[in-house]
Amino acid sequence: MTEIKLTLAKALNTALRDAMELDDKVVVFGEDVGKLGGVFRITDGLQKDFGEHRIWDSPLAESGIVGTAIGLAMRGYRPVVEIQFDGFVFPAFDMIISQLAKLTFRSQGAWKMPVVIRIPFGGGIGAVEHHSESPESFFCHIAGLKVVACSNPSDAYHMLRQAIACDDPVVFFEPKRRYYDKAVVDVSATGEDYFTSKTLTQGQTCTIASYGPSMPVALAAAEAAAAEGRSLEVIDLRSLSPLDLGPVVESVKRTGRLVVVSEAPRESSISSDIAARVTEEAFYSLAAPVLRVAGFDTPYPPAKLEEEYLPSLDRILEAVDRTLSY
Amino acid sequence: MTEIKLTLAKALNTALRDAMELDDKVVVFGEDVGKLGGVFRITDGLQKDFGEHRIWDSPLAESGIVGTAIGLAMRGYRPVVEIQFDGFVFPAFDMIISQLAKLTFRSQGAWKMPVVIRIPFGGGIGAVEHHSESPESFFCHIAGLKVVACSNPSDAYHMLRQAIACDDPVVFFEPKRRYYDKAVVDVSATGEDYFTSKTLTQGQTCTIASYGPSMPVALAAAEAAAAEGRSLEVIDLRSLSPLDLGPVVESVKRTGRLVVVSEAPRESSISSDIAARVTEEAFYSLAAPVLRVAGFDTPYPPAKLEEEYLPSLDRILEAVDRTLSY
Amino acid sequence: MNSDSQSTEPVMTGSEDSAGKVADGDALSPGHPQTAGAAAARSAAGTTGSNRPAPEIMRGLRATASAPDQISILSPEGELTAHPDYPLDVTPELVRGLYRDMVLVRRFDREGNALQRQGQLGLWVPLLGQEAAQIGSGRAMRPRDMAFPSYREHGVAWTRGVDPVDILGMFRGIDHGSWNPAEKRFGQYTIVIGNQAPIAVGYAMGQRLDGAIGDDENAEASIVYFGDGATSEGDIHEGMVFGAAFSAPVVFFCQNNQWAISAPLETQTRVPLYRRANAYGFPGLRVDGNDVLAVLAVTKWALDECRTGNGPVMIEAFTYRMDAHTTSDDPTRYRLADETESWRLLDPIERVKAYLARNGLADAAFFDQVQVEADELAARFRAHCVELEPPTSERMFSRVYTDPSAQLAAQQAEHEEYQAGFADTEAVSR
Amino acid sequence: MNSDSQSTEPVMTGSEDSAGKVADGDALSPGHPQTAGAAAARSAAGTTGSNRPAPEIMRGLRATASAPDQISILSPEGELTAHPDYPLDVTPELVRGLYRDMVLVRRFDREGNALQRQGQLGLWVPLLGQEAAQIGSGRAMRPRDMAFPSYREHGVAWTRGVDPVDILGMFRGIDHGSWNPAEKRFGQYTIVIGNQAPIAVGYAMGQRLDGAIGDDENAEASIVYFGDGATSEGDIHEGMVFGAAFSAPVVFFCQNNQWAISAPLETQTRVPLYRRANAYGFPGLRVDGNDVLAVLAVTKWALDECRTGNGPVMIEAFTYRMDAHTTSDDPTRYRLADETESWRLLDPIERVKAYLARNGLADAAFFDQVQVEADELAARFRAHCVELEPPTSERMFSRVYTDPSAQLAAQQAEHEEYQAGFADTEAVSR
Ligand SMILES: Cc1ncc(C[n+]2csc(CCOP(=O)(O)OP(=O)(O)O)c2C)c(N)n1
Ligand SMILES: Cc1ncc(C[n+]2csc(CCOP(=O)(O)OP(=O)(O)O)c2C)c(N)n1
Ligand SMILES: [Mg+2]
Ligand SMILES: [Mg+2]
Repeated sequence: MTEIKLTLAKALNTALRDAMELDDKVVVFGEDVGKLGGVFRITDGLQKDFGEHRIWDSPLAESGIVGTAIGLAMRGYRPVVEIQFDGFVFPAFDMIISQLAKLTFRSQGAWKMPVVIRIPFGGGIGAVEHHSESPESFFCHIAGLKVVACSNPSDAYHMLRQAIACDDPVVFFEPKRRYYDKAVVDVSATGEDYFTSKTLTQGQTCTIASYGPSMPVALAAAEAAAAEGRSLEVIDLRSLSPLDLGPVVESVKRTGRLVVVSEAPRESSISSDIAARVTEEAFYSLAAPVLRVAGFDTPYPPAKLEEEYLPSLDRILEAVDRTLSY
Repeated sequence: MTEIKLTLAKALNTALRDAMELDDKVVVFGEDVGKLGGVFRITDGLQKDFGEHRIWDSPLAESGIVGTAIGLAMRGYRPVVEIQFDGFVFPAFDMIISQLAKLTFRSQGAWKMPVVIRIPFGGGIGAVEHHSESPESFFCHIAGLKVVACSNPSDAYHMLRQAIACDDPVVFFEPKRRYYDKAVVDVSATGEDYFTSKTLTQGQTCTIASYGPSMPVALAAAEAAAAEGRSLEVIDLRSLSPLDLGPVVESVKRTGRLVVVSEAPRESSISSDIAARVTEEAFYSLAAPVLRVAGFDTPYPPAKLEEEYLPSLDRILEAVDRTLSY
Repeated sequence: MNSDSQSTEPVMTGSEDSAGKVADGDALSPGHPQTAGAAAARSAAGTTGSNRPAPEIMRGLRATASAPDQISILSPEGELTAHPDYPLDVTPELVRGLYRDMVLVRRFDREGNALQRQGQLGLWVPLLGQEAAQIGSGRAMRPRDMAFPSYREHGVAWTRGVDPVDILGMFRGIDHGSWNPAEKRFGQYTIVIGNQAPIAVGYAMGQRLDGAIGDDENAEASIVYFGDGATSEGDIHEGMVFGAAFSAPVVFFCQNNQWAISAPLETQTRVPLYRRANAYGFPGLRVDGNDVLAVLAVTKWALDECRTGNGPVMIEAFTYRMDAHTTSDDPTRYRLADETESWRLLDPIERVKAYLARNGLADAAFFDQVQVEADELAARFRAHCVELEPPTSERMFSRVYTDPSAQLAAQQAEHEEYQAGFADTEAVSR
Repeated sequence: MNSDSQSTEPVMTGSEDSAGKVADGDALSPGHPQTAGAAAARSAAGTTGSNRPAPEIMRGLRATASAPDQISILSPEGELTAHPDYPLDVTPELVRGLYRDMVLVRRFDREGNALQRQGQLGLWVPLLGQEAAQIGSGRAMRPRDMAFPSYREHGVAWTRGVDPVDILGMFRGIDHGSWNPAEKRFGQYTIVIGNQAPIAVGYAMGQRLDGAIGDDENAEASIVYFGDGATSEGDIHEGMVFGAAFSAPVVFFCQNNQWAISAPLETQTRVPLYRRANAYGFPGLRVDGNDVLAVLAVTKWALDECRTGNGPVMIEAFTYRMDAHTTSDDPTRYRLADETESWRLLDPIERVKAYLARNGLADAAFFDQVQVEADELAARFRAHCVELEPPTSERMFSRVYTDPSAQLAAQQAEHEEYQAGFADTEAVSR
């Protein structure tokens, strides 16, 4: 056991470092990841230690970034690319959907695509437009991609290691407003599969399924609910696609109620999908419809309104109340 | 009443022509829409009659096409652009999500965006890769866009007219394998709102909600079911976002069962969303979970497999059977 | 093209290259393995004999503002040399006006930084050092011309009559820009790099379709602003392709401030950016971006070219980002103070002041008066900022569509109900 | 750069322009309002005095293959003139081999059309007319070089040892190409225009990172194919930006076949496409794309440049799409038979045949033998096509991920169960 206390940002940095040390085919690039260490410093110090042939600054063009990652993957590399903010992944959307996600299927395995696309995502940092988005649902609708979101330093470390080790493309969402959350991380290999749903608190009243930056909010809601004598079962989904639905269904079969929490707009979202699937699989157990506490179906609002837009402890508890009123 | 028998393709062509005649701010462009009249001939003859200042061939670049449409809209034009095939809209995805969908919100109405993006979509024509996709769910997840899909010549005509008249951006999906379906169209103005759900057949056993190219399949399923003594209530959603859920909920409250039919992959899709919302709004009426008959969560398969991939009459009936077995 | 190196013709088909410069892959992709034997291999392949010109390399380009082919009128020392191709009626009023513009703009820009430091703004994007590029090009526009900015163009906004206080909203997180872009003929800030180029071209195509070009006084043109880093994005390319294809009356105005956050120009390109225009068959020229008179003259010429149907034109304004990328950035991590210091000598305002003073075109009273105005503007800017009220939740749902959708209205109603209920609960305590 | 118009140097910084050509907006944007008074306005603005070079215009370019700056070795009449800059050891074996390649490729290409007409294929994308561009460039590669095609490169596939029958699957709707792209060093067909450019650059960056460049015999390079229409896409631009930034060993090979479906070259560009390279600071050259020897010589040179670390290089092969865009297309709607006829005189195969025959390097027996081989290939191609079995449903779920996901496995199982159940129902009749 090698336990150290790390921020989520530093856990990611450590994961990159460890992966680069282990395998010299791991290369890192994107905008400002070199000398600057990325705008969030996730790649801090790596260029100094590994050199410009392992980690380099790309020209400012996201389709070029993902496209060259694909070519490097064909050549045997394992590129980890950074998209600077959630709102800037869209210039690469075509390259991701038309090529990255489909090449293994198209070539029936002749090409493997061990590419990781790291994306700091979500709101809550008071930023200007395009810097607070939650685009994960788009990627969940694309077959051939793995889509994951970490929520705490330990998962951040292990999930990034697992993503880099994975032979399929992984869109790796990092909860940017949790970068400075600190926790103990055991960086020794565990052999565990981290792309699974993980139950964080046991409960009988209602199940809460969430991921990424909303996890601490969900946990706080569980605590507040406990004070009121209600026990919430909180599940961190971690992998959004493919989604490990088993633990959620199993939980709902016990609690009879589910609230899905996500910052993304709700229409055609991963929250809707979870609601639809859980209803299919646990129809007779549900005492109430699956409710979604999510962003509104609006563009992300100006920052001064984001507290209202983002799922809050109170909105979660209100949804729990609503499920109980059925 | 001006009733004429038209193919769906010709109905669209007529709608464009009528709109261009009515308002000289309506301009049409895209790849090969001029002399060639588009690869599906939807713009056939328009350049000859309206001239190259009303309808022109763009350079081969989709972000450029949508971007220039935005600029022209700012200048008071009402651009109708063609994306040649569903799979080629993604190079314009960033322009659509970051600009087209957000400019009215960003400017709080100072800019209107009367832009129509026409996209022939869906499978069933035996085409090579990227020519059979159903990307509508991506657009439904984007606030600020209207997303509609027509399924028959009459709706094609009127919905395109309504889209062109609309001051908000409309992503207009055309069921390419239904282009040659023929029906009587009343091209006289009706004042009706076509961006609404429309009930096509009444029934008691189960509700079927669908749109675009699957509508004829759903109707055929209803006929087959009728022969077996089951009556299906078939609803053509027409507008996918915003979605006119009222008629669906109302129907489900009577039938107690709903099957959503769509060619798109099911994960994080508009079908999932409908399932989630209907379950919320008609929870006590549902005798079975909402089932989705959709594409699989795979890339669109090689054409020889598409019959298996696409929702078929039998898959719909099988889903109805399943809802009845609850 | 004539090979006189003094010529500053817009480059249509590229310019000659001196034989001495040799391509050096190492300079471009440091750390990537190099072939020691490259030259030898070429020679073995029998191709060395031919005098193929090598590409010009960017190395060292940043350290100097006196790049070849650069158009200038007012030297860093404040000496004026008229340019034969870009005539400008340099009246004292003109120069004093430009001076005032630049001082005022710099002043509120500095105030923006201060407000961010004091927690009044979430972010500020400083323009320090780019005043001449922005004021010169902004003042070249006619009232009916249309400008599409990126996100750093507070100086251009100023020339369009946008009140600086209206820029504050987006940086304070209350809106996405408070000016009316259609009325001011100044688009909203565009944060997703490059998006504004095809949009500007579309607008300019509309100007052309409207017949609003020609020698008529109502003739119009458009100008679109972007940075050196932006040139790598596909959208800038597509904008130029469409601009050329439709002879759109649009000026592509690149403020090459040498950096894209931490990436120096060499990350994006091997050759000067104004050469990009060649590839599309329209004129590209480089102007000293710290020389407000040269920028004004060249941009006027370019807008006139466009306005009379000869668009597009590309201008590269060679300038420097004196401050951090934004208030969130720490440039000490990636660039040397030396470089910044050497550019300080090329300050866009100082040279105008020197010109005015030396030639007796402005006295101390004038300079003092401008300073007073600047301080007043800054005070108003600050006062307005701290008074800005946060928006109500209605703003979140407003104008997502021009006509409200029932679906969204329901979401809004539900949210408002929830908020009301929550207010009740608050009262009795949860 | 020397101004000798005979020079066919790769253009690094643009080439000179004759003063006579004048930009004519009308030619570029027909139908869009023009300003009659444009010249007058410019003159009023006082800028006409300067001798600014006007951009070269594409008008009429299509009608001729003898564009300026075009590198050629074998004339349409079959006369050979060695090129000083692009030496090639023109042995009889070489020329006979290239002839055979082109005849065989054309033969199975014609068979592809026929199979589509007979309903055996859903689509065929003919290469007719582009045999020299494809065989010349394909044969320039070394075995370890890597090629990234668009969707029309059946000739290049042939040179990579891809069995033509393996191209049939995707057009018959049973797979997305049946060759192993990693083994053949020939990527799968890329249908979304432009995507292949950044991918090829990434691969080439990998070649460089691996140290697989230099004068070593294991040194490698990459080549990426795209059309004239494709040059408008952002991805081609980003590919070139990245290629230049990392000195990637990649040849950008543009087959300018004059049309992008119904859009003539003028829709995309005002100036010749090979000039694009200037903008990025690497060599761009135009070769007679119907001259297999010139294409071979130029591509060999370009690949060697890249292989030895001096990449990228851009080549524009000036050729013509003699057939429809695809079997779904009807070119009579947009182009004149005249044009096609005039290009028929420039046929890439006929000139090689003339050269071989006239110089006694091949006899009738040789030509007959090649014809026999071609017919045999076509027969095998056809036989293979009609025998191809449709895939089973397992193919639909296979390799969506390298390791199957539980979620998808469940979907697959459900589907298989459904099918099985359906088979049962079939038996008893629904
Ligand atoms: C599509 C996109 N990618 C990344 C970013 C993040 N970003 C903001 S500014 C910037 C650098 C821009 O540099 P440049 O174009 O030179 O303009 P400057 O900031 O120097 O004025 C980057 C990478 C963005 N805003 N949009
Ligand atoms: C992104 C994208 N947009 C549109 C298309 C449809 N399309 C297929 S081929 C083609 C024309 C391509 O022209 P060019 O690049 O000159 O290549 P050529 O077909 O002439 O070989 C178009 C528009 C596509 N395949 N991909
Ligand atoms: Mg910059
Ligand atoms: Mg072509």
